[in-house]
Amino acid sequence: MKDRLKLVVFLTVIAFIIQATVAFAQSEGETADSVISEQPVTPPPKPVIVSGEDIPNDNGHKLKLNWEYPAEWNDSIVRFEIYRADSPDGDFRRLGEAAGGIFSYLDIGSKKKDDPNYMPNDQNLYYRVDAVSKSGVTVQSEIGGPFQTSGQWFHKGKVPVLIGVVLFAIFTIYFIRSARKGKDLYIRPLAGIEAVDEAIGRATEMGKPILYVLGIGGASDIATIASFTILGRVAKKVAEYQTALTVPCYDPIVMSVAQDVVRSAYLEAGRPDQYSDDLVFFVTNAQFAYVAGINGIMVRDLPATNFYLGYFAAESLILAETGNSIGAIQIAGTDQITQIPFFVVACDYTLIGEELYAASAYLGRDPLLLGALKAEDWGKAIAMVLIIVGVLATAFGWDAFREFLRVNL
Amino acid sequence: MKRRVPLAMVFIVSLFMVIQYFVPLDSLAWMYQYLLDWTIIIGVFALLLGIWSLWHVSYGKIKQRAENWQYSIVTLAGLFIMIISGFIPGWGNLNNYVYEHLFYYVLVPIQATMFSLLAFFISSAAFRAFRARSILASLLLFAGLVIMLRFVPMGPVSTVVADLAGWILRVPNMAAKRAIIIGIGLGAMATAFKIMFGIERSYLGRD
Amino acid sequence: MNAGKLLSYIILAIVVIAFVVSIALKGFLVTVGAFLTLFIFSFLYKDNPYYKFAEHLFVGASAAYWMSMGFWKTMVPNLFGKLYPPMVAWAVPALKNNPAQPLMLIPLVLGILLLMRLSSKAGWISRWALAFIVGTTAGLNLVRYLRSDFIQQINNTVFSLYVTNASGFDLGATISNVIIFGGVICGLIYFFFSKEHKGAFGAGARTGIIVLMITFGASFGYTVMARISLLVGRMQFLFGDWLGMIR
Amino acid sequence: MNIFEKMVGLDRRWVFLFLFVVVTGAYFFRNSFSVNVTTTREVRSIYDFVENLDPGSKILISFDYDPSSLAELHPMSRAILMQCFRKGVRVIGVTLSQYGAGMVEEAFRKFGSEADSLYNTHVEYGKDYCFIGYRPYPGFVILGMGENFRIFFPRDYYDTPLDDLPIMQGVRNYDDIEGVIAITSGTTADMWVIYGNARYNMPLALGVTGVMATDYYPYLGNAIFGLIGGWKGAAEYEKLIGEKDAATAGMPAQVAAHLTIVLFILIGNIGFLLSRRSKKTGN
Repeated sequence: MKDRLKLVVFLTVIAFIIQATVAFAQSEGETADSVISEQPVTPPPKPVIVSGEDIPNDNGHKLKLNWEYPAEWNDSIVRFEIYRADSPDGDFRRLGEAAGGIFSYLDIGSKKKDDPNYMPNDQNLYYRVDAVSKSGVTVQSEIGGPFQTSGQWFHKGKVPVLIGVVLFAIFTIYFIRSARKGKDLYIRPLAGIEAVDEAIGRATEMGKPILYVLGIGGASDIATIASFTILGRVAKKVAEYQTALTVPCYDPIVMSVAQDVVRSAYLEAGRPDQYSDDLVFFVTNAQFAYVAGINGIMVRDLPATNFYLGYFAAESLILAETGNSIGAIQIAGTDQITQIPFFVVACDYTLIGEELYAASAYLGRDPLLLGALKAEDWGKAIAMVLIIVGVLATAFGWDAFREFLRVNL
Repeated sequence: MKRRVPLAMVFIVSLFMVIQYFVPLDSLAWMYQYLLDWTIIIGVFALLLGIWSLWHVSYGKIKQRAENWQYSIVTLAGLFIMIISGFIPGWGNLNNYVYEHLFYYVLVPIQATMFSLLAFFISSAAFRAFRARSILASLLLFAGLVIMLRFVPMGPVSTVVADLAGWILRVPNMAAKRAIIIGIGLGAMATAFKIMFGIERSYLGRD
Repeated sequence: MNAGKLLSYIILAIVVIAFVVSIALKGFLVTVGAFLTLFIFSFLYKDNPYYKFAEHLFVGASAAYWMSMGFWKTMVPNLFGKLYPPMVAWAVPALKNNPAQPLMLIPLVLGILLLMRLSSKAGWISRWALAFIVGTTAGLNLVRYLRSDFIQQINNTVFSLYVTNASGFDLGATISNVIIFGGVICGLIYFFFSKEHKGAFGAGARTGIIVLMITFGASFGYTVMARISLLVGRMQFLFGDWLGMIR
Repeated sequence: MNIFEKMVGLDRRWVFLFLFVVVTGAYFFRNSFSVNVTTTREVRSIYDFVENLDPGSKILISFDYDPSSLAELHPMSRAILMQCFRKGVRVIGVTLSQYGAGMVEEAFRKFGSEADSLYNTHVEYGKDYCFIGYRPYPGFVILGMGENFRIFFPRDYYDTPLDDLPIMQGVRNYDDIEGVIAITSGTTADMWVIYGNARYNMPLALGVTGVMATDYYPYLGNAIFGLIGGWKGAAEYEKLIGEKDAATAGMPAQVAAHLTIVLFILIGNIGFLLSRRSKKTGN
C-alpha cells in the first residue's frame, strides 16, 4: 500500500517534469535548427542552471533542476552530470546523469540523515551541472542555487477523496441519528440472509454440524470483518438450537477473533458451557493446504449447512463443489469479484459484493447499522447522478466535470 | 478497560491512517511505516497461536483416539520435521536441505495438484448448474456456452461466436463489473467507518 | 476378513510396490512428488486413506513452513534486528551496524499481549493487539476504496455515448456505450437496499441482475481455459517428468 | 427413474473420468490432431499491425512477467518475436518485472537463433533488437519512456550506451516507434493503459494471462488495439504466423476439455428439459 502511494506520488511528479521538459526541449529545438547545422569545433559551452523547483504535493526531498544549453550542441554532448552540495564551496556529490538533449533532472534525495544521498528540507542546496562531450571534454557550469525543498501539509490532488470522506461521514451520521430516533427504515429482503435461519434449522433437524468458513482474508480485510458479524448471529442461533458448529481458520488472528465472537455468542444464548476453543481452530495459512483440510472436514463430518463468507480466491470453487457433493445447503458471499461467478454457480445462495457487507445490518436489525446502510444507498444515488451528469456534460463537450473527478496522486 | 481501550485505540490509529493519506509530510510517513511494520510483526506472533491450536486439536484427537486419529500423527510429524529443519541455528537463511526439499517435493506438488482439481470441479459445476431452469439461469448458461464455444472449431459459425464472445466481454461484462465495484467501494467504506467509530464492534467479542 | 478390507490391502500392496519400483527407476524425490499428486487426485473418486495422508501431511508441513518463514523473514530482521541488532548479527550480518530502535518494543509488547489469550484470565487483554491491527487497516481501507472503487470507477464511466469513426457515425459502438451506461446504472439500482424493487425501479433492478448474470456466465466460461492449463501442467509432470512418456 | 432423469442426476465422477481421459488423450496425441483455431479480431489486429509495418520499423515490447507465468505467456512472446524477426521489424525490449530480466534476455537469444534457423535471417543484437533491461517503479518508467528512453535507460542491459546501438539511433520516445506491445501478468497492464496510452496515445496492445483477460476486454477499441489472452490467444497468433509451437500443442487438450464440458452441459439440459416434459405429460 505504502509502495503504491509512493509510486503514485512519484508519477505525478515525473509527469509534471516530463511535460515541462518536453515543452522546453521542443521550443529549444525549433529555434536552434535554423541557426547552425554544422558541427562546431569550439569547446562546448557551460550549461547554465536556470531554476530548482520544489515538487508540490509531496514530503519534500525532491527537486527539479532545470538548465539551459545551446541546442546546436545537442549532438555533440553525450551526457550531463549533476552534482549537489549544501554550500557553494562544499563537497559536491555526483547524483546522476541526464542524456544529451535533456535539460532537467529530478533529484530524488533521501530523507534519512545517515544516507549519503540525504537531502534536507528547508535548507539551502547548491547544484552544478557538467556537460560531457563526445570527445571526452567536460565543462562545469557555474554553481546554481540556493534552492530549497519542502514538504506540504495537504496533497491538493486528493481533494475529491477528501470531499468524498466528509460527505460520506455526514450521510452516515445523519442516517444513524434518524434511525436512532426510531424512524422506520425499509430494507428489501435478501434471499441469502433469509435462508440463514432455515439452513440452521435444517442442520438441527438432521443432527448434523454447521461449517462456517471465513476465507483466506486477514482480520483487517473488510470482508472478514463483515463475516465476523454474521458469524456472531449464526453462532448465537446455533447455540440456541444446540447444533454443532465448526469454524476452521486460515489466519491465526482471524481465529482469535472468531473464538471471541463465538464464545460471546454462546454466552449470549445462555450456553457458555457448550463452547470450547476447539470449535474454532486453526488449520494452516497456506491457501491450498487450508482447502485440503476443509475438504477433509466436509467429507468426514458431513455438515448439513456450509457458510463461505469472507475473502476468497481460487479455492472458492473447490470448496463449493465439495460441499455440494455432500449435499449441504451452501450460503456464500464475497467481495472478490473474480470469485463471485463460481459461488453463484455452485452455491444455493450467494451474497454478491456489497450484499455481504449489508448482511450484518440485516441480521442484527440494529438501527445504527441500518442507518449506515441507508448512507450507502445515498452513496449509490450520488454515483448514479455523477455518472448521468458526467455523460451529459461530455455530450456537450464540457470536460471540466471529468477532470474534477480525476484523483491526482 | 476491556472495551474502552481497544475502541479508543481503533479510533486513534484509523484516524491517523486517514490523515496520513492527505498529508505528505515526513513525520507522518515515518509513523505510517512503523505502524505497518508493527502489524506484520504482531501477525507473526499470532502464528504461534495458530501452531498452538493445531497442536492442541491434533493432540486432542490422538489422545481421545477420535476417528482418524492416526492421521493427526502425520500432521504433527509434518509440523515438527518442518519446524526443526526450519529452526536449526545457523540455518537462518532457510537454505536447509530438508526444509528446501520438503518444500519442493512435498508442498509444491500437493499444492499444484490441489489447484489443478479446479479443472475437474469447474466441469462438474458447469454440468450441474448450467441448466435452463429460469430466464436468469438461461442467460448465465448462454453467456458461458458462448465463451466456451469460442474454443471449438465450427467452420463459419466460429467467427460469429468469437465476435459475440468478444462483445459480451467488452460490453455487459464491463457494465456489471463497474456496478459491483462501486457497490463494494461504498460497502467497504461504510464498514471502515463503522469500525472507526465503534459502531461495528463484533470483532471485539461481547463480554 | 471381508471383501472391502481385502481390496484395500491389495491396493495398499500395489501402491507400496509401485512406490518402491518407482524409486528404483526414477529416483526418490520425483517419486514422492508423483505419488502425492496421485493421492490428491484420488479425492476426486472419494475420500480415502491416501488422500487423508497427503492432506494431513500438507496441513502440518505448510503451517510449520509459514511459521519458519515468518520467524526468519519477519521476526529476525524486522523485530529483533531493529530492537537490538547485535542479537541477530550471526544470522543477518547486514544488520549489525544498524542503530537500535526502542520503538520496536511496542509490537513486541502487543505481540505478547496477543499471546495472553492462551490464559483464560487475562485473555481479554489480547484485544488491544487486535484493535491495533483492525484500526490500522480500517483507516487505510476507507480512503483506498473511496479512491479506487468509487471515484475512479465513476470517472471511467463518464464517456461519450455518441461515437463516431472515420466513416462517420458508428452505430454499433454507440449502442455498446449506451448498454454499458445503462448496465452500470441498472446494476447500481440492483444493489439498493432501502428501496423496494417495484415499478420502474424494480425494472431497473431486474435489468441489473440480467447484466450481472451474463457477466458471471462469461467469467466462468473464460476461466475454464486457465484451469485446464493447470491440469495439463500436472499431466506434464506425471507423464513427462515422472514417467518420461512425453517430452 | 427414466433415462432423462439419469442424465440429469449423472454422478459427477463420470464427468471427472471423462475429462481426465479426454485431456490426457488429447495431450498425448497432440501432434496427431490439428486444431483449427478460430482467430479473433483482438488477436488478429495485433498480427495485422506488425504485418503491415515496413521492414526496419521499430516497436517496443515490454515483457512484464517473471518465470512463474512463463508457461502461459512465453508462447505469445515467442510468436510475436518470431513474426517481427521474420518481417525485419526491429524490437526494443524492456521488462518492468523485477525477476524478469534474466528470463527475457535468454528468450531473446533463444528465439533469435530459432528465427535464424527457421527463416534464414541473421538476427543481430543492437541492429534487429535490443534489450534495455529493468527499472523499478513501472508507472514512473512508462511515463519516462514517453519522453525519452534515456531518462531511465541511459544504457542497455549489457551496459552499452543506447546511442551506440544502431536500433536506438533517432529513437527518443514513443513518437519514434510504431507502437507498444505489453505482455504482462500483473498490474503493469493497468499502468500501460493509464500512464502509457492515456498520456502519450501511442498504439498499445496487451498480452495477458487467461484469468486476467476478461478484465481488459473493456479497454479494447479505445485504449488498446489488440488483446491476447492466455494459451488460446497465443495459439491464434501461432496460427496467424504459420508457426506452431507450445500454445498450439496445448490446444487439443483445451479444445477437448471445452468440448467435453459443453457436451455435458448439453446432456444435462436435454435431460432436464425432457424429464420436465415427461413429468408434465405424466401428470
